[in-house]
Amino acid sequence: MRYLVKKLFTLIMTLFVVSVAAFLAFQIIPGDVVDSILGTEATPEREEQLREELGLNDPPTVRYVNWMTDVLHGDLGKSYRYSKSMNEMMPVAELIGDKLPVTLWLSFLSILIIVVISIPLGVFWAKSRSHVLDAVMSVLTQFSMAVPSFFLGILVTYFFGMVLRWFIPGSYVSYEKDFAGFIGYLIFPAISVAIPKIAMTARFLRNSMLTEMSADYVLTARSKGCTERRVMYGHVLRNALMPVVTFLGMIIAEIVAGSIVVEQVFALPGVGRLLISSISTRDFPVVEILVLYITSVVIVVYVLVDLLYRLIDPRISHK
Amino acid sequence: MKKRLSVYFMVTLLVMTALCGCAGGTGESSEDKSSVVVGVQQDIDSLDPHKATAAGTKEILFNIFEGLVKPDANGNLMNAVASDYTISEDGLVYTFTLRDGVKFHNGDDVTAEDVKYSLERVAGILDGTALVSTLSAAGGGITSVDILDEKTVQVTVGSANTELIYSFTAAIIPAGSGEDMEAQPVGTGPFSFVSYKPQEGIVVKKNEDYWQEGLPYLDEVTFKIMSNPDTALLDLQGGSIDIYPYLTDSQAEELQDDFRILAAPSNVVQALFLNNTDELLSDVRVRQAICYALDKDALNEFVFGGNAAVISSAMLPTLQTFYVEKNDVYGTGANIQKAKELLRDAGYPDGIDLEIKVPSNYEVHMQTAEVAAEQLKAAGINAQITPVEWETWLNDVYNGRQYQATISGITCDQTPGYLLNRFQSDSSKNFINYTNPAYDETYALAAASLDLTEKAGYYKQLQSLLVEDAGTAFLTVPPITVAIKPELEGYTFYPVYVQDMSVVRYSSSAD
Amino acid sequence: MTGMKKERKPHIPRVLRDPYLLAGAFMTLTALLAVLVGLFWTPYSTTAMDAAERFHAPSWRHLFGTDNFGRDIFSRVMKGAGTTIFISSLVVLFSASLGIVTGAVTGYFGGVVDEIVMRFIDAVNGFPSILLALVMISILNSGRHNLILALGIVFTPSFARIVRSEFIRFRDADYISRARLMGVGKLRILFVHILPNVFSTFWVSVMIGFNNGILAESGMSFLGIGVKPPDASLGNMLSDAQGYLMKAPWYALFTGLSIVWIVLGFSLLSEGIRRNAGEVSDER
Amino acid sequence: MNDKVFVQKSMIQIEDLSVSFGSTDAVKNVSLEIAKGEILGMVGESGSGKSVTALTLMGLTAESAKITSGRVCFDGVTLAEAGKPRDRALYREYQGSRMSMVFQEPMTSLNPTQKVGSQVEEMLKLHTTLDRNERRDRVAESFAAVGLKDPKLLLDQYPHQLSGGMRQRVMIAMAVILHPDLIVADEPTTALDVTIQNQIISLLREINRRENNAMLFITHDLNLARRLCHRIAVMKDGRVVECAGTEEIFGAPKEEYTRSLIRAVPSRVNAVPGGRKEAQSRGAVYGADGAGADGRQPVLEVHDLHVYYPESAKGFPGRKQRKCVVSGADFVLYPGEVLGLVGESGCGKSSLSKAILGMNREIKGTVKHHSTRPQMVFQDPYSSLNPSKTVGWLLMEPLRAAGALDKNLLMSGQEMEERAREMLARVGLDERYMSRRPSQLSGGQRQRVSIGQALITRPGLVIADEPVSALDVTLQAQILDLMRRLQREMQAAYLFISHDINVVYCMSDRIMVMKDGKIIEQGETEEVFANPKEEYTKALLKESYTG
Repeated sequence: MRYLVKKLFTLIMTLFVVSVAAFLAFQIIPGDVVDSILGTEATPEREEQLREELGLNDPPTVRYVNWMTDVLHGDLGKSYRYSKSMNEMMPVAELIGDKLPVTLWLSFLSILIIVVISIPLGVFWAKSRSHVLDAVMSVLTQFSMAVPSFFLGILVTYFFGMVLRWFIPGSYVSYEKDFAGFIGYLIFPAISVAIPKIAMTARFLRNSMLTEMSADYVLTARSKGCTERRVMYGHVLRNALMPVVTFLGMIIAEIVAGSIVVEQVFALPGVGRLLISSISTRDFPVVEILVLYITSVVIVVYVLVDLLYRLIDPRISHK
Repeated sequence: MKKRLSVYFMVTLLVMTALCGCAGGTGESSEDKSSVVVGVQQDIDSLDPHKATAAGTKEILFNIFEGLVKPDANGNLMNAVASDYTISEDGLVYTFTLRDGVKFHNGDDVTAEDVKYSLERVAGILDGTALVSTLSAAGGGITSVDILDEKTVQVTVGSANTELIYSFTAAIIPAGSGEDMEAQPVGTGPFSFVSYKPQEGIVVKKNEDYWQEGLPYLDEVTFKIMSNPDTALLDLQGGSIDIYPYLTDSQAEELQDDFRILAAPSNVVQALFLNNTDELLSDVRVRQAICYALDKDALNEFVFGGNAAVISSAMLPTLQTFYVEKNDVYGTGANIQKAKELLRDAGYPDGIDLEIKVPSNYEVHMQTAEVAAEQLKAAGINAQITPVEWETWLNDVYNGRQYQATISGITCDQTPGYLLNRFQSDSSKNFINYTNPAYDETYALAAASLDLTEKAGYYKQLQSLLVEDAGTAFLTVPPITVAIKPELEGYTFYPVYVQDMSVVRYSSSAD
Repeated sequence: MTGMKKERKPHIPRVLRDPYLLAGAFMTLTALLAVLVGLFWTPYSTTAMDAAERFHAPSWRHLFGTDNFGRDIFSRVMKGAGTTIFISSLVVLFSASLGIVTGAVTGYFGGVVDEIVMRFIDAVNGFPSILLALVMISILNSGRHNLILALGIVFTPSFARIVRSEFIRFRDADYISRARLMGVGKLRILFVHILPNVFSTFWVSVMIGFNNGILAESGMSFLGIGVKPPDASLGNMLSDAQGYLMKAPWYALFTGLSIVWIVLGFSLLSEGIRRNAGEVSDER
Repeated sequence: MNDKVFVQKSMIQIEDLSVSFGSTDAVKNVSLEIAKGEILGMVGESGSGKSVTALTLMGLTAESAKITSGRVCFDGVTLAEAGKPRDRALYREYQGSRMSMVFQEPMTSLNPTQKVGSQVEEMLKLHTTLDRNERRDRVAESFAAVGLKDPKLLLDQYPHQLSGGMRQRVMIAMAVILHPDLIVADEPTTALDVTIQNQIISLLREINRRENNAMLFITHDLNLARRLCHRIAVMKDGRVVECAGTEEIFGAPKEEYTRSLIRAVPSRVNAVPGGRKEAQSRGAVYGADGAGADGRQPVLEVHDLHVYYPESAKGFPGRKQRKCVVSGADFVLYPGEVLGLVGESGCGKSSLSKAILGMNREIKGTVKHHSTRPQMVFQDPYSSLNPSKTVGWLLMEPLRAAGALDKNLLMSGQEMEERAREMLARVGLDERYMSRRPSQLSGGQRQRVSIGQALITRPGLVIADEPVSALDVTLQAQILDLMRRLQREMQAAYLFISHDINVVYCMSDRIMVMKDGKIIEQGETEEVFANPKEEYTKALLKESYTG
């Protein structure tokens, strides 16, 4: 429990540092929000009215404090650029709430693909004695880690979309309307997110397996007359999977934080793409909340993985 | 062991293919004959017609809202909510008679109160902030709006201006809907608003009782926001989009075989703007040398595949009555010899360094800049391109005027004076710091004159002045190239580009 | 009785026979060679445009074909690769050294300093690199040096974390306690005693960092921040190529593959070095 | 003693067995027999092929091991033979049920993430058809049979929750549960403390008597083999040098190698405490009460020293709870004297040494040093030298550090190199080693360099914490001689710490006995050994078998 309290405290401190950093960043970056909203044609009075509306006239510190108090009271503020109806701007919470499922489902699918493929691959690779296969596998992993993500996205779109016609590029349909179509389309961005990570996980699992296979207790197990399969799956794999959990944790944190480039290439209205467009349109409230979301996701996932590790590894849980 | 692993693999592969199978199904939108998906590049900046400023947003809202008058396909105005209008002798009083039977999307009839409310809101009479600069009470626009009777509304304006009528295309909205927070967009246009999702798109459906008979043909139109122009091409070929404007020339070439490509001059004037107060560019000979060194024809070929209109001054060629042909002054090809002479006279025998800031989100301007830089190099002008983010461009270049040269485009409406008034010394939009007293006087005369031919004569003088001073190297009016599914007909171009979906229909569908 | 270690066969042939090292070295050398040659000579000018030559498929005259301006893609790749490698090596150099210093200090001394610095590292980790790059661009102006600075800062956390965990591991080793007993100064312990041992694991992360550097630089150019046209960098070339995928697929293919060639070359090389770093004992 | 004569037929036959890994032959033409109920000892230094022979017998050698000659028979059945690939299925019938093995490292020989009970239960699952409850009862019985307290509770414990001794008992319980005909024990007690060692040995002896099974006991410690085995085979470089009854081996060893092995074992019979003979000449220095007769300054004075172990701070700002590991230590150390400190692991010896050297600040009481910068020699040769530096650099570093701190000690690079070469020769290593890295040296050579590095700046005091316990017997003797010689030449005072009472006896002039953080007895080595006052010291002395 005490561990949780400590981690919570670090999370809050980091979030504070990040929010201040993002706020300062927006003070420094050129581009006045009002100009970018009203464009080149607005009347001076309209500019003044908007500036007043958005509270841009108060000094920066006051603006930050107001923003912070609102957030603490649960009001995440309104977007500067996206309108909900004729006169009401889109609340940030609703905007991100609407985008989040896309990124979460994308992450879930890619993590599923990673786990489903890399675990057997890793085991198969660790058990294989032949040097040829070993060399082929490691070159393959190196190769898949060397391909830039957007190039991979293009290749996947080109190959699956144009050549095999398995999916229609750009035919994203929102999860409310047609869930099956939504998932069907999401498979392909998930593949391009997953491919490099499958390679990394498989390699990590293989190395972890090899170290466990050389441990003394394997000899004991064999001396008990265990079959090779029982030694491999009963003892070695169980212990080898534990460090893989932490490794996967890192990868999950990275994916859930929004794979910007893949969302860009597959025109997925996810959190990553929203972050890019909000930064370029100086939509300050949206960016602040997104930055807080990303940082907290990264830290929370690390903490969860750490806790999970403590649970499954008796060496730590049973002090 | 081996057996178990391979089984495991087979299962995962099966699951994957099954999932993809059902993905194929999403393509049904293209078969049914009553809805169309239009690709647009920018997200809309507001659902309020009076507050929307981005050209991309106005294009779409054109289908939902209508003003008292409305532009037609060949650049003139046609009556819309108003069935007729008269302008008093001194040009200060406009009297509009309302058309009967015009209904809002929510079913209410359009009343004089609605018109009065809309016009007063736009002029800033209601809450003191004018939303359309030309109509603002302070700026010589509407001073008062009076309801004569059920069907007629009289508007008095501060100063006579023949071009003011164009501003009455401002949208008419139900009284009070400007303040009500939950109000969905309601107008009188051919399509009514259904839904809008940020970053995804806006959906509109057919307005059954639209006052123009027989229009619109389509039941539903989706304006889909394409995050990345490059991947938009893949989506087009994939079939998830039916119409897509803003194609670059090479993209258009690629789509030749399975799409119909339509092109028409846009209402954007693209130019190499030179900061006249910059220490190097303050010398007119240097500016002229730049104009000579540019090879506009090659530029047109490279970037627009020859479809753009090469221009010499700040006027849309489509406004024939006002346009004067000045391409002969600097020629449309490169005149390196003349350029080098001028530079030598100006004291720069071994050439100059020039930094061109370009908004990086406009592929067209970036490509133009690359070609221009290459051409200027031949004349000893060492041009260096600095891509800047749109926000930075607005802040540093347009408002801040801290730049040496920039390549960008200015979207004009069909009023001839729209572009020329920017070059007055005191105009807030004169970001190239062009000062020429003779120009200011001529502009004042042109604005004041009520007689069309006289006004045209002044405008032509203004254009010649701009060309001589070479304050800006005007380049082209880029074409709008649109890819349309072959089975769609009726797509029409407007001088001020809008996406009029009311006239588009599937060719096979019976009328 | 305790026979000395038996003299080892000369190392050179065994090391050189390692496939990873060979493949990695070959690919890296070809890449570097192309870049070096590119500095002085390229088959065609990298910026000259030629309307007639637009969209030529790869042929003997144009190895990689030509782009939308008729420029020879192979020459631009030679120049672009130079820029990309130059940028990512500086990025790695910057973030590695910053990472070593922060990692060493937090790892060795721990306590409150460690706590605070780690919070900053988490913060930088969560911060979107694009926003950071934008801030850099606004403070300085766009272009290479500040892209290097921005990416450098973004990459420091991963290095700092690795170095920190290594320093924590070595902090209490016997020979370090002995060094303290001898009265060796703190800094000397950090950088003379501990650092060389950390170097072998650190070397691997440097290589990974280098690869990520190339991918990030391409990513940044892809988003329009970084190397300015008409200069070529593999990143912005690939983002342009994306627009002509159907018409000139070779443009995207060859640019993408050259990125993969460089990155794969370096990772194979680093894999080879790491595998042999253990055995190769340099006989003085 | 245990001179039972065995007439029954031999249970295990190893005939002319040779095993090779790639190009190196680990076992060369070994022929051995073990009769039912007989305990055969296999003694030899590490690398003599004893483990490989045992593993080949059990069919557990790595893939790369090839049997190049001979065969292994178990009760008449040929389990493995040269030229024939290993028959896994056949071996599996024997492994666990007919023969089982106990390994050296109790820490790592059990699966760290599985309950101890279920690991033993697995043995029953493989070879019996008992249901779950019956199996758990059998395991509990087996735990009790090997002397483990409250076995039921133990079933659900994890390996890391047990002490080294308990874990070894679990291994033995596992090995015995199916009453196999042969138990192979590969150095089962090497990693354990003396007292626990003795308990394990007597447990094995009792099991052998009770089960009347054959046992193969592998060790590098001749004394241990003497107490347990009926017959002993001495191995060297993969060959059986000599094989005979235990008495015959010790009484009339035929081979020269066997004789040298016996001599190398430090026992009180043929050694004199602290090399007292030479110390006689120094007699004048120590008065009867150990106080410097001529009032010489003691090198180290420790008064009423309490050492606390900073428990990791649980709560964020919570005060650190402190566990007291050493309480009320009081002693004095004179220049040129060797003060021994003996005690079991966990009695606080290392904490005391760390506190004295200021590596642990959490102390109460006073520690006064009169020598400049005392040095330390560590137990593990592998972690005491910086792997990334050369031996020459390591030897010169102390001189560089000293020079940096005290100007008049500053030396030129050339001088330093000279001093380093001289020290290298002193510790008995050849010139060539200057440029070698620690990774290229053997354990013994590394410990020599480590000692050289500690003594090169002629510190007044050197604390040696278990300097030889990680080394082979013969190596131990050499290092101890070296330390004694250097101590006399350099006039350094030693605080010599070890859990092995014989080693301490040979080295120290005065001796301290420590138990649970307290120094319970202190005095001249001869005097303490002659009539120990404390009960615990008596038990310790009894354990370390007389002549």
